[in-house]
Amino acid sequence: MALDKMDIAKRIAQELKDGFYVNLGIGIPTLVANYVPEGIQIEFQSENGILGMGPFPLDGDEDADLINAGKQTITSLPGASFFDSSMSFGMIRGKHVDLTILGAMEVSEKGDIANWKIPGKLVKGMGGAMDLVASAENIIVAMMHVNRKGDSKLLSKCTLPITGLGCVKRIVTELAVLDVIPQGFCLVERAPGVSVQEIKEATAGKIIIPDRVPEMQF
Amino acid sequence: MALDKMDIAKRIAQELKDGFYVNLGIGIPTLVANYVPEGIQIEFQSENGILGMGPFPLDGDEDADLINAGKQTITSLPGASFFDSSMSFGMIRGKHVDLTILGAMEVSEKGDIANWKIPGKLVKGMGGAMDLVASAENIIVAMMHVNRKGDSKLLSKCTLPITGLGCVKRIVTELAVLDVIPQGFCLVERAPGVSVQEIKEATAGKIIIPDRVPEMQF
Amino acid sequence: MIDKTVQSVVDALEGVTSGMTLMLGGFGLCGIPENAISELVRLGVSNLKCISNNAGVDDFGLGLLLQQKQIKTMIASYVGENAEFERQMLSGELEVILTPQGTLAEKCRAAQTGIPAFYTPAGFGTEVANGKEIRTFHGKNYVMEEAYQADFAFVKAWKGDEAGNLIFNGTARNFNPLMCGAAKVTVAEVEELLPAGSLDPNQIHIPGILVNRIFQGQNYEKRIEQRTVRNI
Amino acid sequence: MIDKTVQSVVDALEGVTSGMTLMLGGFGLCGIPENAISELVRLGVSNLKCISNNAGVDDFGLGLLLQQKQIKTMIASYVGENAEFERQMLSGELEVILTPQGTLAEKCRAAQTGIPAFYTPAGFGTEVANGKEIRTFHGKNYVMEEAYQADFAFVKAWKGDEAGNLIFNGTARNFNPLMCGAAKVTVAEVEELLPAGSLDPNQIHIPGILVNRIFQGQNYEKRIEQRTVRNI
Repeated sequence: MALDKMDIAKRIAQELKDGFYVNLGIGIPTLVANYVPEGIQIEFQSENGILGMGPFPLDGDEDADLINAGKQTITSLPGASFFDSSMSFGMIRGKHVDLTILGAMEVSEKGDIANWKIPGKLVKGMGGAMDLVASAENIIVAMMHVNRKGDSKLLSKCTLPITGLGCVKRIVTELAVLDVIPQGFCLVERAPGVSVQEIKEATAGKIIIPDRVPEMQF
Repeated sequence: MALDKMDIAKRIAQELKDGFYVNLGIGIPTLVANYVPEGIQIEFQSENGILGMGPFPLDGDEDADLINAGKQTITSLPGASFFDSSMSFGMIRGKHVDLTILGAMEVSEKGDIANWKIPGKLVKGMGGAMDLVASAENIIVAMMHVNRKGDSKLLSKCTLPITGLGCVKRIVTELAVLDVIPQGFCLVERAPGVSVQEIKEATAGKIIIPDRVPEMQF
Repeated sequence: MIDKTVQSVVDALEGVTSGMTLMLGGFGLCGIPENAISELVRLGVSNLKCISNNAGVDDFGLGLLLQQKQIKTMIASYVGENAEFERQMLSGELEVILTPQGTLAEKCRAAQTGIPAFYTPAGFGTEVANGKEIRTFHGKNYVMEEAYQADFAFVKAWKGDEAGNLIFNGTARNFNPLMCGAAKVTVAEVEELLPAGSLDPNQIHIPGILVNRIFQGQNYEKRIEQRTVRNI
Repeated sequence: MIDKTVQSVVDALEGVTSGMTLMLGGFGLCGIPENAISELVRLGVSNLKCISNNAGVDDFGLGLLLQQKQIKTMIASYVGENAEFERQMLSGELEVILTPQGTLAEKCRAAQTGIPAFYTPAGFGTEVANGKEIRTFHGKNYVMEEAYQADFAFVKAWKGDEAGNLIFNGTARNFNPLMCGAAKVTVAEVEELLPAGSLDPNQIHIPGILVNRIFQGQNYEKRIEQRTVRNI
C-alpha cells in the first residue's frame, strides 16, 4: 500500500544521523522533524536565520520575531543561535548543513530537480531552493511519485524549469526509495505491499531494479 | 621653518570634518587624534576591529583584548563597537570610512603610493595598507618631504614597489601641503617661513606653483 | 560619537524621490521597516525599484506600496501570498526579477562591503544564470553575481543607539544587517532608541558607520503571517 | 543540541599531521589560540602552511612554531617583530606569501561561506595582483581572489557553549570568526566553556555549526605586545 505523507516523513527520518544539521523544506519535509529517531542529536536550520529550531510555540507564546522559512511561528532550543541571511546561506553554500530535505515537482534520472516554476502559471519564486540544491552534498527529495494527472514525476529529463543540476541523491515517494546513480534511478526499497512492477510503471525515467528490493521497515 | 611631526599632525587635523570616520596609520597619522578641532565629532576606526577608539588607557587599565592596529593598548568611547576583520575591511572597501591618513615612503605625481616594501631589505608586509589605499575616496599622506639621504619622496614615478595606484589626494610634509591634480603636485600651502623655492627643490616630481601660496595657519 | 538620530520618519526619508532603487529589510512580514513603508505610501513616490526578499501581503508590508502602484520593479526571492502582486505581474504593470535568496543576501552584503562581484553555485544551469558569466573552480560550476546598487536602504532593528549602532532580535534580523551601508543612504528604525554607550560594544550587530539616519519607530504592528501553535 | 566538546587540547588536535594547511586566528598576539599553538609545538608536526595575519613574536604565538622550524610557508599580512622569522625568510628556509589584510580576511570568509572567488580593489597595480585576473566594474579595477583551502582552523573565543557557539571579546575577535568553518576541521578554544543554553542566541557571534571541536582553554597568558598608557 502506498505511503501517506506522514509515512514518507517517517521513512526519511531514518536517514537522519547523529550530529546532523538539517534543513527542511516546506510541506512533507517539515513533518520529518516529528520523527527524529531516539538517541540521536539533530539540529534544524531554517534559512531565514536560526539554528536549533524547536517545535511550534504553545498558544499565547508566539513571537512575531521568531519564525521559520515557512513564516510559521516557532521556538528555539537551548544552544540555538540567530544570524543574518548572509551567514545563513554561508552555512548552506559552505556545506556546513549536512542534509537538505525538500519537495520537488520533477526529478530527472541525472538528479536534476525542478521545483520552483510552472511556466504560464503564477511564479512565486525560488526562495532559498536554488542555493540549497546547488550547495548541499546530501539532498533527499520528498514527493509523490506521480502528479495529480497521473504522470510520473521521475523523468529522464525535467520538463519544467530547473532549480539545480545533478544534485538529488535520494528520493522518497509514496511508493519507493530510489537513489540517483550514474545509470539512472536505482530502486532501493518498496513501500509495504507495493510491487516492483507498480514502481516501474510509475517511473518514466530509466530505473535500475536490483535482484532484491526489500520493503521499507518502520 | 620646517614643521616637526606634531605640527604635521596638527595641520592634518585641520582636514577633519564633523561626522568623519577616520582611519589613522601608524606613525605621524596616529598623532592626529591629539588635535581634533573643538566642536566637531569624529570617530576613529582601527582596522583590527574597533570603531569609536578612545585614548590610551590609564596605567593599570590595559586590556590585552583591546588594542589598535599598531598593537597598542587602547580604550573605547561611548558608542563604540567591536567587529571582525571582514566587517572592518568591508567598511573600508565599502567607502564608509571618510578619511584615511597614512605614511608613505614615496608618492608619485599621479598619486601612486609606495609604503610597504624596500627590495633587498626586510619586508614586513602591507598589513591593511593596500586595502586602505585601494578603497578610500579621501587619502592624506603624512610624510617627510625628503628621506634621510636627502632624496625627494615626491617623485614623477615611484621607484619602490607600489601599494596603490592614483589614490593619494593630498600630502602634508614638514615643508608643505600639496594636492595631487591631473598635472602633478599642486602646492597648496607652505610651512611657516619655508619658501616656494625650497619646496620646489625638495620635490622631484612635477610641481605646479599657483600665483599665491599661503603659509599654513595654526 | 557621531550622532545619527533624526526626529521623525519624515526627516528620515528626506531625499527619497520617484524612480529610486530602494532596499527594504525583512523576511515575510518579520523585521520589516513598517514606519518607512508607511511614509513611502504617504509620500506617494512612484516608479520604485524595490529590493526585498518578499513583497508583503495584500494589506501589509510592501503590499501597501503595490496597492498604490508605487513599485515598477520588484527584486525578490519569493513573492507568494499577495493577490495584487499577482495581478500586476500577470498584467505586465510590474516587472519582477526573481533571485535566489542566498544570492540576494550576498549581493546586498557585497554592496555593503565594497565587493563588486562574487561567484556562487546557486542558479547554475537555471534561467537565473542566463547572460551571466559561468566559471569553474575546483571542478564545480559557479555563476558570477554583482553587488546591488541602491539609493536608500530601509531597515528595522530592535535596539539602536544615537551613534547608529544596531541590535536585531531573533529571526527579524534576516536581511536587515546586510542592507546597512549597501545603499547611498541607510535609514534605520528601531523599537528602542538609546543614548550612545547604552549598548555593549561586543554585542552590536551593525556598527553605526553603516547607518546614516536612525529614528525611534512608532506603533509597530509586527503582524504574524502564519500563526502556528502546538497543542501540548 | 549537538555536543562539540572535547576534553583536552590533545583530543582537539587529533588528526593534525605534518604538511597540513592551518588557519590560526588572532591579530598580533591578541586573540591567538594559545593552547592549540602549544600543542602544535608538543606534537612536533612540521612542513606546515600557516594562514594567520601575523607570525607572532620570537618567544610567543606562531614564533614558538618558527623556533622549532615547523612552518614551511607563512601566509600573512604583516610579519614584523620577529627576528627568527626574519632569519628564516632571508635564508630561504621559510616561504612567505604576503596578502593584504582585508583580502586575507575575505579569503577566509569566502572559504567559510562557500564563495569560491570574489573581486577586491586591494592590490590592483601592485605585485600582489601578479598572475591574478584583473577586471573592471563600473570603471574601477579589481583583482580576483580565491577562497583559502585549509585542513584545520584554530580559533580562540572568549565564551563558548557545548554546542560550539562562540562569543569573542573586544578586538580579540579579529580573524577568529572568519576562520570558523573555513577549514575542514575547526577547533575552538575558549576562556569560559558553558552549558548549551547559557548564551543568548541573539548575541552569538559564531553558531556552533561552524565549529567541530570546542574545549576549555588553560593558563592564558594573553601577552600585550605594545603596552601603551596615558599619563593623565
